[in-house]
Order: sequence, then structure tokens, then C-alpha cells
Amino acid sequence: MQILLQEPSFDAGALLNAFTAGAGNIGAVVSFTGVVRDHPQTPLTAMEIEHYPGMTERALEEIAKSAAQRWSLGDVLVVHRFGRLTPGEQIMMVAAAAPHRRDAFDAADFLMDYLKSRAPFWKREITAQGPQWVQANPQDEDALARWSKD
Amino acid sequence: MQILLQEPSFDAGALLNAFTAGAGNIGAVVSFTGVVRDHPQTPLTAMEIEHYPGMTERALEEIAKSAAQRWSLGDVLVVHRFGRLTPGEQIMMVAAAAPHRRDAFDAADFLMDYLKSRAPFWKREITAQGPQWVQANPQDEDALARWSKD
Amino acid sequence: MNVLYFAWVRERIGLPRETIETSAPTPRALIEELRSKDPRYAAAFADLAALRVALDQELADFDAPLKGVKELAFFPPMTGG
Amino acid sequence: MNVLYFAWVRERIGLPRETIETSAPTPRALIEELRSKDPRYAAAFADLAALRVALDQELADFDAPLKGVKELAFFPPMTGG
Repeated sequence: MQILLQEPSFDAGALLNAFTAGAGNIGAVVSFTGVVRDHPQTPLTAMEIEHYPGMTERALEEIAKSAAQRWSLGDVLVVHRFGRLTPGEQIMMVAAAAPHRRDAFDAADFLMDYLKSRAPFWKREITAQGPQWVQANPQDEDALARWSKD
Repeated sequence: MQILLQEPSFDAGALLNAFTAGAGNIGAVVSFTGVVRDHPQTPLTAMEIEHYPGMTERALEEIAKSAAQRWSLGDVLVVHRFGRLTPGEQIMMVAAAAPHRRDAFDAADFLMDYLKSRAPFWKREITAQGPQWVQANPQDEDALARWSKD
Repeated sequence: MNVLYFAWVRERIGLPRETIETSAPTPRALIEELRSKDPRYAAAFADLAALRVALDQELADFDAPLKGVKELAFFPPMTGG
Repeated sequence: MNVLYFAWVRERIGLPRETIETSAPTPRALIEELRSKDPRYAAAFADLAALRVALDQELADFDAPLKGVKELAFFPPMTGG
């Protein structure tokens, strides 16, 4: 299990290769990378990510552990940045390695759903119109319900 | 849309980075990498992948196009090897880039399901007990049904 | 008790953290106490549905007991990923 | 017509490809013709449920018309990915 919480950028490809090489005798690796998307209308100057030092690390570890308990996985990777990012920069990444492909897909999907709504990060978008906190999407909360008792 | 059909190994990390950089204004990239898994009981000497030159390229393109028609995607990548591979080697990779994460996940999942059962590859496992053709898994055929009319 | 604020809760209150002496039994009671103390708190805590609370770095309910808690944090729904 | 064989179909027939002159209207009819010709074909085509057919590099039905087809391939269910 690897958790990285950091301000600097990361190299998703290098992390994916190291993760795959280190995951043991597995058949499938699924990765998700989140990228700062520009706005079509009001161009985004920056995306600022605030977090809760201490709680963030605990939340990321708990989320990764839950995935590892729920599916048969070779390894789990969670990377999340904070600070000021510009459009096109990579915000975060998760990866799940498993003997079987369904487990790798579901675990990565689960990690993303939990990161969205249960890890203490708050995004603020900076445009020419000033800063604006990103509002939580009710669909993200609904997405979590998929993982309870099925 | 990028399709690679090749005998030599590929660098999944380098492909992921180039794919993400080239996908335009997207927010999410999901990748899947398939790895030759060793057997716990009878160790695998090699995995041989036979394919149907000509039809394979067409099938890979059709599968990638179907995904691009079905979801709002920035780009699609499909990489598949043939020939003789050893345990731990990477067989294939797909990636989907999209503005939104659900589309990227679903497209990658769809690409995998179609590659499993609709691209003309046949795997043969070589162990101390001799060569053995891998049998198609009925679950793989069932998985395809998920994508029809929903 | 150390009380931390994040995102727009921090901005409305104008502080990232403070030490509060309170005998409030729950986060809900503490919110009532603070609301009556200063309009900045009233503004930050206007809509409880838009607020989350963590006790000692674990998400908690507004009616969870504060007894023994060293660190409390108020913040909006999280937007990670 | 060029007829191609893959995987264990190729092994049982002992050839990767051959040119066949036939007036069979469908793959199913061609299979019957070949089965009666040689036990190697009978072995390869014993179980149609374990067989797939492609006409001009597109998956097809055993009852699809062969008229105009230049390349036909028989193979087991695919195991890609």
C-alpha cells in the first residue's frame, strides 16, 4: 500500500511502472489520473487545493485499506496533491493491482468515489471573475451508496 | 485514437504519459494493463499469443471506435502484443481519457470486455506439462451483455 | 479544545484555528454557542446541511459527544479527487 | 476461396491456410463438405459450439452467405486481453 500526499507534481507513468513491477504475481492493473480541466467559458487561472494536514493522511490510508479488505488485490496506490495547480496539471492518481481484472476495476472506482467525498480536500477555482470554492456534487455522494452492502 | 499491435514489449508508463499529455482538455484518464500471471501450481514457462493479421487491426479499430461513439472521450488507446511472453510481462493496455471520470472508467471497462472476446487473439500456456490453449471464459461473454442497450 | 476551520468556513470566520474553552456537550451545542458570540460564526454556521465536522480527525455527527476530544474541525463537504 | 485456421483448429487440420474450390453456400455447408473429405477436418469441426467463423475478416454466422467472400477463417472463441 502506497500513499503519497504532496505539493509537487508527480510522474504518473513512472509511478504506474514502479507500481506494476512491485505488485507481485498479478494479472491486471487499473489506474485513474485526475487532471485539472480548463473551463470552456471563463478560462481557469489556477485550481487551489486546501487540505487538512493529519486527517488527510489518515483518510487516504483508511480508504486504501478499505479497498484492500474488500477486494483481492496485489497492491494499492493513492497519490494526491495540494496547493496551487494550473490547467493540464495532474491532481491525483489511484492504482489497483489484482489477480483478476474485475477486482482491479472495481477497487480503482471505489478509491475514486471515496477520495471525492471522504478525503478532506477542498478545491477553489481561480478565474478572471475571482476565486470560487468548488461545490460538492450530489452525484458524488450518491456514487458512494453503490459500495454499501452489495 | 491510437492502436498498437506489436510483438515487442511496450512501456506502459511512457504510453500513459504521452496519452494524457495529448488528450486535450480532459479531467480523467483510466488505464488498464494486462500482465502475464504465473500459476501457483504448475509454473508457467511462457504464454504464446497467436493472432489473425489483418482482422486483428480491424477489430481493434472497431472496438476503439465503438467506445468513442458511445462515450464523450478525449482519446482512446489500445495496445496489444502477440508472440511469446513470459510471466510478469505486460500483454496489453487500454486507456480512455474523458472530461468526466465515469465516462473514462466505463470506456476502459468496455474496451477490455470487447478485447477479451471480440479481438482475434488466442492464448496458449506453456508449462512443464506441455502447451495448453486457454479456454474462453463464459463470464467474458456474459460481460459483453452489460453493454447492449442500457 | 483546538478548533480548526477549512475552506469557506475558515474564510467566513477569518481564522484557520483557535483554542476554545467550552463545556458544550456536542458539536451542535458548540455551534449554537459560537453563533451567539459573533456574527462571523453566525455566517459560517448559517446552514448546517452545508457543514461537516471531524472529531480528532475522524468525520463525526453533529450530536457526537465532545467529551475527551482534543481537536475539532468544521468544514464544507469535501471535494477531493 | 482462401480458408484460414487458427489456434487448435489450425493444429487439428495441420495447416494455417489453404485455397479451397467450393460451391458451398454457407460456412455450415462448407464444414459438412470438409468433414466428409478427411478425418482431420472431422476432428477440427467436431463441435460447432466451440467454433467461430469470420468472412473477409468480420465475425459471421455459420449460415451467412459465402457468395463473393474471398477469405474465410475458422477458429476457437477468442481469448484476447
